[in-house]
Amino acid sequence: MSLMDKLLDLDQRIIYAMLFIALAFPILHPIVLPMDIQAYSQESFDFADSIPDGSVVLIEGGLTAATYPQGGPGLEVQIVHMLRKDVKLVFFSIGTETAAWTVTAINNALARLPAGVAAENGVNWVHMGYVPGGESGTAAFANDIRSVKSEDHFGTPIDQIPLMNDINMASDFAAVFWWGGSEGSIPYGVRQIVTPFGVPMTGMCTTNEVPNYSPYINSGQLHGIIGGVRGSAEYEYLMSMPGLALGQAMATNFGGLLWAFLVVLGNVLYFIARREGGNK
Amino acid sequence: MAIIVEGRIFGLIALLVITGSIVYYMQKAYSGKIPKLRRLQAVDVIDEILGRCVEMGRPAYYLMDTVSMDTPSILAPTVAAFQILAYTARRAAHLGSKFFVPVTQGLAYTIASEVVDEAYKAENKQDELKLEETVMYLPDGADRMYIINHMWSDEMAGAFFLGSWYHKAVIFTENAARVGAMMLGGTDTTHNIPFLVAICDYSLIGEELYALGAYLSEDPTVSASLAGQDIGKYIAALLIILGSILITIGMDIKGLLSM
Amino acid sequence: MQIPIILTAIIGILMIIEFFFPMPTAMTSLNVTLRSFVTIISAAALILGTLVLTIYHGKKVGTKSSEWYYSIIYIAAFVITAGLGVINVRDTTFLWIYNNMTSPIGAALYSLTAFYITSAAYRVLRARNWNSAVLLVCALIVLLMLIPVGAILFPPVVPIGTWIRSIPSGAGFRGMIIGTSLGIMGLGVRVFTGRQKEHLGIREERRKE
Amino acid sequence: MDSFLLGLIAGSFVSIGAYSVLIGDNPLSKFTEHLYMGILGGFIFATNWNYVKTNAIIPVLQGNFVYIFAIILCVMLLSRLNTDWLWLSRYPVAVTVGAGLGLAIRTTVMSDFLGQINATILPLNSLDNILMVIGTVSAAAYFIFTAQTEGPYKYVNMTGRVFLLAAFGVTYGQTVSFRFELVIGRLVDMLRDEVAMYTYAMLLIIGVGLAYGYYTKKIKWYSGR
Repeated sequence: MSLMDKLLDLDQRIIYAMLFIALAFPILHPIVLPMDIQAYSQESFDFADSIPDGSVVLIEGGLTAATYPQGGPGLEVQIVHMLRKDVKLVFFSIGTETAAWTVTAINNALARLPAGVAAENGVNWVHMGYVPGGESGTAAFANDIRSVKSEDHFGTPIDQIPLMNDINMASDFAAVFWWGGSEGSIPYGVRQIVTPFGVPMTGMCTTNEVPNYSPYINSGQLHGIIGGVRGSAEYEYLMSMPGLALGQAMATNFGGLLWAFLVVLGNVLYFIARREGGNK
Repeated sequence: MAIIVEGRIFGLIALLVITGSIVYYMQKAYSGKIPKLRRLQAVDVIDEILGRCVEMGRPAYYLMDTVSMDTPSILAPTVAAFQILAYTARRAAHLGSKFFVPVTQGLAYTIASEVVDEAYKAENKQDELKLEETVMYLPDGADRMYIINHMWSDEMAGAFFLGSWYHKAVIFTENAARVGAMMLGGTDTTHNIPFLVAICDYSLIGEELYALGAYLSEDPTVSASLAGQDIGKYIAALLIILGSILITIGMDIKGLLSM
Repeated sequence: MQIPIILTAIIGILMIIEFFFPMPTAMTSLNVTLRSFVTIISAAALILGTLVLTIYHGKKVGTKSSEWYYSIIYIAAFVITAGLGVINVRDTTFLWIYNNMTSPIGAALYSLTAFYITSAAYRVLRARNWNSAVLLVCALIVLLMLIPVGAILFPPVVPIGTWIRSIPSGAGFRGMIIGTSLGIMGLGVRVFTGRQKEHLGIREERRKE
Repeated sequence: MDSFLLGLIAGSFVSIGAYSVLIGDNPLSKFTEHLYMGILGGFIFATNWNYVKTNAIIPVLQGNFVYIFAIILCVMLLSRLNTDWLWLSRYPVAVTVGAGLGLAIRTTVMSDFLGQINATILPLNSLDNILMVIGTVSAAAYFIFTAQTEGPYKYVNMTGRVFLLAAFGVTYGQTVSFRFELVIGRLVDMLRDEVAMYTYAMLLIIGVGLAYGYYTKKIKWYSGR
């Protein structure tokens, strides 16, 4: 077997090791490069910023352990953003794990809140917790919250929560923020809340899902979207609250460059091998 | 009170026209007029993959990834995957190929085990079937390690990736490719179809996944329904082209469509 | 044998009618109840699944079949977690196990995709013909657009990538989405008319060969 | 040692176990696999039991007898354990499939079929709009099953394929950078200052153990392909 063939059939474990090094290195030795704001992030931020003070907003927390490092910093900053505008927040999640991570986001955000901003559980925000049933569950929740939830995430009966007094369906909200992470659940919100109730919505998804939702953005069903860690980093930047997302955005540089290098290398070798094969 | 909910009139018309034409073609097939369909390569690939597994004496995996029975957008591809499973399991029983169907959701698990059980019964090979080893429930998430580990230790030779595929698409297909399996992949999820198309030997895109179940059916009325679906595509093309021409000359029909 | 098929059709058509026609409230609340039934049934099915899996591992230990010692780990982990959770789902130890064991493994497994995506790219993303060249070039441009440093190294990737992402890619996916929606409708008709019933485990009797 | 730090260390250890699957099937990955499956199984069992209890059993005990039907359907499912009663489990399946397909159809016709058509109706006054229309129509037409790939349709099919592949390429590229973010997120936790020491130590021990196993052929080494 020639060197060329060996390189073309490179043992996959060598590639894995290279990738580990490329991604771990920038974390241990951070390097910050300049960046510009993407249009979708700006649109989403402007939409959130335009929500009238004092209104009530519905937030789906769909981040998991895997997606929290990307979306979490953005969600935390958004909670701070909203509470500073005196916007009331109603959270819910369509997964059990994501419901727990939503609590983490709320706690982290409250810790970062400037002094003097009201953030009382039950008055300024409430977490309705896990709503099972995926899209059917979302539909049921949007039609009649009390039909699926009798208590919030922490076990407080819904009738004892002041914020929930006048709220029982999707049309009671001024907007929806759908932090879908990688759930692929943004269409649930579009189909079960935006289409039937006409409530405007924006959201967050992982970078890979952005193109799937661009049709919804073009048709006006979604007001921009926060895409992955870079979207979060941009929200942090727009709020002037730099955090974890900005650092990670830089580490993707190295992984991306390695990937591009490998693809180019694979093709160059492939063409050389094909030419040699053709000469034989 | 309006008879039809506002904003959904055209939706209802579209639904009635499309389902109507599907039923029409099925009726026509019932009286013997069967539309001529383009050959779908995947139909032959199933036998090819299973045959290869028999030859090498190694198992074939039938993977469906996310099989939620309560989320409509996942349920549809899941039902389609079950239809193909019914055929594939039967061919596996017929050819004598080892077969493995891990399922990550309880309800879907009960269905899959019944489908496979019936397939083996149909071929009179119940005694060759160890149902609890062939169809296995694995908690969603934990199936990733189980399947990767077993792909290597079983040295599986064939794999089907059909259903609603999410991030596991690239994990399983790349491992299967490295193990040396022959693969058929197909899904309707837009974000993971690229991996199935790029990595698998044969792939089904979007609607083809739904069509394959109909192709495999021996009931001619079922495959005839595909001709009805084609009417929908003609309608879509017509509406888009006509609408765009009209809007260019100043007539907006968008309001009509969202009536 | 016909009853489940008829039941499927009735419930399905009910869901569709409710959407298009204004319904008396009694009807809507019936649908709401039915939907909550579905969530309860799927929860019960998951309980069943874990039980079957545990029985399987129990048998493996009982018969000492190959690699049975791993099954002990499974059973121990299952019994401890399930036990703590059944006593109290808000138990702190239960949640600790979840947050610190399950979540990291889940995240690590999810992130395995990064490695496989890279090794797959090296192996299959080769310009073998025009079709694969299209896929390869689009992937490369979009990746460079997305990594923050890409715009600095090759400034044109941002406008080109944005264009590819919104126009050709948008058009391709729209076509695919339209096709898929027709596929779902076709499937619905076939299932509701009882022509395809494999999902109920009912086998088709007429077969060629 | 507080439970938070302990959690991070445990998380780091199980992550190494999960990543070890990259080498191929090995004892550490098998161990992690069974541990994970057990915990997750237990978690699923407990949360769903709790859900059934609060949403079906308690309402019945409180006098809301409608939910008795839900419980009956659930018990029917358990009949799966006995093959003679298998047919019973078809009823809950029929209910979920009927409801699910009905919901899917009613929404797909609105947002996916008409919604996408409506969004593609564009004035043909720019190259972008013309391409959008051609691309969408040809990609949809790619799936026409009754047309043979010959004559004029052959070119429509080819055009549709190019647009679909462009879409797939974009998603591939887009996914790559996102997956890196996932690894980075995990590495950030594993390499935190207070955990890094433990991570390195565990890596060393596991590395030596596996190397010994492979060297003495006690663990099977799968050759790369």
